[in-house]
Amino acid sequence: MERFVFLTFDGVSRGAIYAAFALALVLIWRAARVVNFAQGAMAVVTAYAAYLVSDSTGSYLLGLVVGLVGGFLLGAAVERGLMRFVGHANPLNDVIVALGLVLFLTAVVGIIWGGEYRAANHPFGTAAIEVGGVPLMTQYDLFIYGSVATIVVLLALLFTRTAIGLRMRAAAFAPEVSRLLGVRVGRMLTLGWALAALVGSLAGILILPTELGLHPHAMDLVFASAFTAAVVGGLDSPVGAVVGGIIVGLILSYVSGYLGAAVTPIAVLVVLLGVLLFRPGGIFSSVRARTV
Amino acid sequence: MTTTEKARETVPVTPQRSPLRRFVSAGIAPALPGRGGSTLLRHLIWVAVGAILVYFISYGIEPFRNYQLATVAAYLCVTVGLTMLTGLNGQLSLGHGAFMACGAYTVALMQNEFSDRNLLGNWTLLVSLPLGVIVASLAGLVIGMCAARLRGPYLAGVTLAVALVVPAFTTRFASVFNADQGLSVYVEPSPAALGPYFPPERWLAWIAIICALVAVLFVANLVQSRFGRSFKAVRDDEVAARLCGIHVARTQVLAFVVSAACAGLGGGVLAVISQSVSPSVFGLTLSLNLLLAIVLGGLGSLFGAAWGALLLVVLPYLTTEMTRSFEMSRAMANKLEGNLPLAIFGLTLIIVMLLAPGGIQGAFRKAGFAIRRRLRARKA
Amino acid sequence: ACSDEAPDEGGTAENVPGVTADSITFGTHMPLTGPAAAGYSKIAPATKAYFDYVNKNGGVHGRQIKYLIEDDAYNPANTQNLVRKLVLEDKVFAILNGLGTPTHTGVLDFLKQQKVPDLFVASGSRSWDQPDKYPGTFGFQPDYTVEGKIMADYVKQNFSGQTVCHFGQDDDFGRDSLAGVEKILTPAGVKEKQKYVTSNANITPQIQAFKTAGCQVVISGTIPGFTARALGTAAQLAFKPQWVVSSVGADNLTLSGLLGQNKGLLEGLLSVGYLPIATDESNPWIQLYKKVNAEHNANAPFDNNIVFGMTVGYLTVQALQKAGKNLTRDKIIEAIQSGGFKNAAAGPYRYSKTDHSGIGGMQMGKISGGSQAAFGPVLETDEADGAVKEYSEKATAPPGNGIPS
Amino acid sequence: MTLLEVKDLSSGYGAVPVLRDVNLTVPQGTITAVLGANGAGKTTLLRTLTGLVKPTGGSVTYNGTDLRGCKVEQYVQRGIAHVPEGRGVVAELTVEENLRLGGLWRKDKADAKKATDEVYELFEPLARRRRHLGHQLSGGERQMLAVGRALIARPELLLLDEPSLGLAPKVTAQIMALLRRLRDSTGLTVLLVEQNVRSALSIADQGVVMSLGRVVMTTDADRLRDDESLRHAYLGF
Amino acid sequence: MSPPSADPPDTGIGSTGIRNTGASLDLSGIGVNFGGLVALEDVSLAVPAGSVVGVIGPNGAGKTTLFNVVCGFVEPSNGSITFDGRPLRPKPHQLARRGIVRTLQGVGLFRGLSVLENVMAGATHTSDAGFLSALFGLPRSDRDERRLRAEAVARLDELGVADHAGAYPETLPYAVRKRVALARALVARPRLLLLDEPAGGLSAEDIEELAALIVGLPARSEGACSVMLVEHHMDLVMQVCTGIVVLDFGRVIASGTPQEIRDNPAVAEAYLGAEVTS
Ligand SMILES: Nc1ncnc2c1ncn2[C@@H]1O[C@H](COP(=O)(O)OP(=O)(O)OP(=O)(O)O)[C@@H](O)[C@H]1O
Ligand SMILES: Nc1ncnc2c1ncn2[C@@H]1O[C@H](COP(=O)(O)OP(=O)(O)OP(=O)(O)O)[C@@H](O)[C@H]1O
Ligand SMILES: [Mg+2]
Ligand SMILES: [Mg+2]
Repeated sequence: MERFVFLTFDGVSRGAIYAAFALALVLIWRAARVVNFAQGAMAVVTAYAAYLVSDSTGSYLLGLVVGLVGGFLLGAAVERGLMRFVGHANPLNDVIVALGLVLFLTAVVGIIWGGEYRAANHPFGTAAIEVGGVPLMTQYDLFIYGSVATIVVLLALLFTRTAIGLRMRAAAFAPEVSRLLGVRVGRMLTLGWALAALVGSLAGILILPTELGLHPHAMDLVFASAFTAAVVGGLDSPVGAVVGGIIVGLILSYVSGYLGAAVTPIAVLVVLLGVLLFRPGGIFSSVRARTV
Repeated sequence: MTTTEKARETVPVTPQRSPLRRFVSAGIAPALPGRGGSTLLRHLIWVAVGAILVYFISYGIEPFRNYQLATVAAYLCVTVGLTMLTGLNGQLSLGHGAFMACGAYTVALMQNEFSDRNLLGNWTLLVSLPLGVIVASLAGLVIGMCAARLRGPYLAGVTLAVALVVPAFTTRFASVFNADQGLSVYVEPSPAALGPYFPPERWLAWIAIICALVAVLFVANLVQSRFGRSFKAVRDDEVAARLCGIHVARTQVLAFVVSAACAGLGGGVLAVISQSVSPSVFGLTLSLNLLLAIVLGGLGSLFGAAWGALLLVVLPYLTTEMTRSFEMSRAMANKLEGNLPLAIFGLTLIIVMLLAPGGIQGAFRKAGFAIRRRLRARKA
Repeated sequence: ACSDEAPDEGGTAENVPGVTADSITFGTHMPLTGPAAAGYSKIAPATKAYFDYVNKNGGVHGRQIKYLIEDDAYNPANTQNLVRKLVLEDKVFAILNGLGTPTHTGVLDFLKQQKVPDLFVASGSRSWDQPDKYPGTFGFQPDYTVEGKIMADYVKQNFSGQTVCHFGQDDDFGRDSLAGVEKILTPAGVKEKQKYVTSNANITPQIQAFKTAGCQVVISGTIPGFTARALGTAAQLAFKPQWVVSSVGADNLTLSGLLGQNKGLLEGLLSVGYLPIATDESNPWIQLYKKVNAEHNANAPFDNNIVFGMTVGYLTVQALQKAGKNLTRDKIIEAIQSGGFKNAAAGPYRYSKTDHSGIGGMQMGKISGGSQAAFGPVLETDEADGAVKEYSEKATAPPGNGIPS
Repeated sequence: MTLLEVKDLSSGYGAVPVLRDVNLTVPQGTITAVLGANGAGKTTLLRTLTGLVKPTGGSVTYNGTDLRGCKVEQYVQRGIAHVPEGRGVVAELTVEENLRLGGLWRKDKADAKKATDEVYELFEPLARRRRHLGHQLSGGERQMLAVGRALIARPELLLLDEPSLGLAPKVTAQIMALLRRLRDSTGLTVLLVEQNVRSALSIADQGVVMSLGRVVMTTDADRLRDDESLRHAYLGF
Repeated sequence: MSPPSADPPDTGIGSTGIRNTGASLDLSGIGVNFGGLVALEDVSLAVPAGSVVGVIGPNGAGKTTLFNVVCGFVEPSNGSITFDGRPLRPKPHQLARRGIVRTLQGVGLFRGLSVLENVMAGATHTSDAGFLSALFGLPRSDRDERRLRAEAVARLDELGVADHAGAYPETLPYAVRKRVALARALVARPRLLLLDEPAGGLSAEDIEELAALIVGLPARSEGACSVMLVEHHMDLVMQVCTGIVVLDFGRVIASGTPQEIRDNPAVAEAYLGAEVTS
């Protein structure tokens, strides 16, 4: 029982992190209808920027700010400089260009900063908060929960309450019609990418201290888990991303706690199939589209 | 009622020939892009030409080139199936490496079993490879049945998870698959009739190419049949396809199984030519590379699949060779080694996609159109 | 190459692939990129730097050593392709120090079939020591079982009565390490055994299991990233066992880099090693290597990987010297099998006709006051049931010019 | 006064030319019906006017200013609303959001709100389905939504591409009546592409007939409506 | 080129014996809900063999939904369907086999298939060569394909669009696309044809030709069929239908001959509005 409680809390902590990253994927999906396979590599780039700043100034906060601003700019740059020019002969072209970008960014990061792992530090206490002898979470976990909750609320507000959110969604679904209605589609796409990269950057900075460390491939596996989380929750739903993230976190924790770490990918596949067979658009998918 | 009657009177209705003449040019239907003759025969001729060509090529090149040729052929088995699945049927798969693994491990286990029982000879491949195809097809059937319900990124998510499962399986059942380290595969040397100094690479290339040609032949037949049409119909408009009497889910599963079978064959061939299998060969990187290959080659086209398979082998080779030729300082070299080819590889992908969104085959086709138009203009 | 005539192989020195009157070409496969590249990517350049140093001083038997480094990104598919390229296209004399168990396993059969010497494989798997099956393949570092036995023996001597547990990677590394530990402590003597996979950085469940089991000593067959995570996670859970870590995952420099502000956690960590520690300025080998590193390796940050790479280079030159002027593939294998190499390695090289495993001896080390140092005797054992015993021969110093003769 | 002046306008898709030297003058406060067989280029004309298809030659002058170089998203600010062919409804947004989208750019929020209410009043099926997603609507309901959304912009010039497509006769009549009313009360100018020639001509001031990408006739709508031989010659009935 | 009068080879369809009349369809008590929204309520109607029945009604009245029920895209909450005297539990992909074919509101062509292939796809259910013969490219499969091709060309020719056989739908004018869609429906040799707004977007001239075609459908010598027609174009409906059913808010508010419907004040009020009265 004690182990179960422990694993549950551990899973939720991990899940919150996947959720943060999944939120970035959801954001870009809603804003541009693409799954950004380069999200991880982009987050690595900004994480290096944040790392260098906080390492040289000693200020975590400053590094965080630089990472977020850097993410915003990088996202905008990628959209303006690259994604905009991708032909839409088939929807896979986006994916391929994103994969090309992953290779390119990782290589460039490797050239500039080398392949070594770097420690990702943070100013929060690491000792676990124990309840009844069971260590449940650390201060850092609380920081993550807070950040993720903030992003979810802000995103939900952005999409449902603000004019910008409406414009972004319309631009993603029906660019031509949106333009006729005065929506600056190009700008919305850029904004969508920039915001998504910002969230991705935040997620990256949050994740790093819980991973092995910062290196060019630090986000590869995180991307896979976060993508799974987003798919389980439903790519259209910020809340879905959080729920999906926590589900994935819990599976990983329970399975590696009870059955061994090696079988976690099998468990993830089984859960993914289980969820999607019943809800092919993820748990929080909206109404099935009327097709006739 | 009167209106209807009147209409019937005023407009004479001939059953075979309606009054819609406005669009008909003098009652003569135009020359249609159609083919008579036997599909099998036509494709067999192509295959035979290919086989003869490759036969001579294999004699003209060094052993390492033969090995590269064999690798291209192994990838070709997979890319023809994948381009059919993704290009023609619209199902994205990030997990075809896993189906290759099914084929490869089956072949490995079978070959080793044969050699353990002292059943030697090249004929064993005729058992192992088809068995690999069957196992991969069964795996494809299971995943395909789930995939048939999913679309777009959701399908991508599931197939991504499939790609990641391979190492987990080999570790979980380490006694059979020997975990990360993998298995070595017993392959008979070339038949004695070919002489004692016949390069093994050439022999392996032959095996690989025969398999690839078989895969291409089958897929080409299928694409030209009503199944190929159904694949595309389902991709374009599911509702309309169902109204045409096409069972959408069944069609999708079929496409998935066929492409998984191709992947199984490719995996088996890869196991044979490299004489070893291990899980990390068939990881996500391979699956993504296959996707890159079919898109860069030209999605949905069998020639595109061939280009893609070629690129998979040649592009990394070329980028590395290219960077070798740069003169640079030791410090620079330490930093750039390995990374520079990757950066170039990534850039190449991006540039090709920007300049030729239809892939290589698409670019050729476009160029072909342009040339034909120019020729016609000159004639006129 | 259009006909299938017998290739003129073997016999005369002029026709040995990769060997000319004034050069010898080796090839290797290493992860220079990809997730596994961290650390390892520095090994081959260090070896090459040492070769350059030797070349500058006249080479071996008048031959310059060329070293072709191929990046396989730790992907066996790449390895298979690149090793064939090295052998068939670049016609290297031998494959040297190919890195990684899964990667290198895939090319064993090919190298055997091509009769290419496969020297000093950079991995602690026991697969390299099969002279009957793979006569041309030689290991280099102590295998993981030997390492496990030596660690367990130390624990048995010094922490008797305490609860001992084992943490290992879920592959041959962790498995062989555990096997070694269990040979000394018996399976029942290891209370909790946990495994991790590199694809999942969250090892909290495993560490909590150790804590729940009341482990006092944890023997670790982990790579550096997971050693660091284990320490960090344990600290979070207020779990403070004695860690005893395999040489693969115990480099102080790497670990403190990974732990950053938490590097204090490394205090008291026990490790085991077979080469001088990079920070040991007093060691003459380190002095030599630092000099070579400065002159020929663009003064790359000096760490244990560079020590590893240079030692491989040194050993190779020793073997070449021994093989004599008329170098052939058979001769180098003979030369290595004749054994008797002594260099920076703490323990003996076990090479003989029947034994192709590498270094057989190791020394315990400890991190204290932020620096890592070896202590105690050099211990040696075999991968079977042999006892762990002291190795008494004294360490050698490098010759003055830094080149074996 | 001339609101829209099209001179020698040409355009096409890729290398395929569609519009050839189209000339057209639309006076302010009138309804111009653009008629012609399928494939004559009517849709292409409207799409070229609002920049969705790049013109290959000619000029478009609106209110005295040259529209060349004007971005698609700026047209609506200038008072030009285009209801595209094929019900330009954002299927993934609700009815309400679709309508909101139509008025987002407007400064006068109160009026945008008022215009929205008017649309609900006019098309009461929409009022019943405010929270339904676009794709749940029936074909005709989508058409209503597209037309209604354009009206929220309170445009000066309205480009309608087959608004009657899929609409019940009663609704078509309503829309036509509305266009007439708006023309008379607010001076709205309409360029109306219609296959439903009869209802288009019933409200149009000017008739333009296109064929094979060219304007083959421009005349008073009354003439087209009343002169059977003319109608036969150009419109085939 | 073969003259279009050449009879296409017999496909064995309609070999049930009924050849020259088309089939009958009976709906009774159909109800459909979407969440809270009642789309159809207690709708009963009959399409007798050899008839052309029009379904009209205001937008959103449930006409397309009614088609969806017959095609199995929407599960009715109550009611039953009888086709040719036998109960029908429709599954979309089995309909063509049973002789029910439908066109879609809009066009619904496959953009990646040429016009000819589009039409050939319409007769998918008539091919009997199996997967293996396709895989091996056996003559059996080739024969099948040749037959389909000939039939598709004949249908395209019948509709006057054979010129465009090699083109892709997107480059064609709307009217041509609609004809191709019709050809695709006809090639399946329906015994009941469901047409959803076939005249939408067509010019007056095209509509006249369409009317002639529809009127002739129940009496075609090969593949005669009954027709159920949803259309807003009243001229067409009045001209071709033998009977008309009017839906409003998901209920049948009137049914009868065209003349009766024209004279029905409730219909005029709910649907026709001013146009007809003027
Ligand atoms: N995207 C496109 N690519 C290529 N050709 C096109 C494209 N869209 C239209 N065309 C061609 O341009 C011509 C004019 O088409 P357009 O849609 O403007 O006609 P229209 O008068 O609006 O016809 P309709 O009444 O059918 O709407 C047609 O011949 C059509 O085939
Ligand atoms: N899948 C669905 N989900 C929710 N509502 C639906 C769905 N399908 C149809 N409806 C609603 O049911 C009603 C009937 O729709 P239907 O498409 O049958 O109308 P219709 O009679 O064909 O109208 P039109 O003439 O405009 O095409 C509409 O109000 C529509 O919004
Ligand atoms: Mg049009
Ligand atoms: Mg409808």
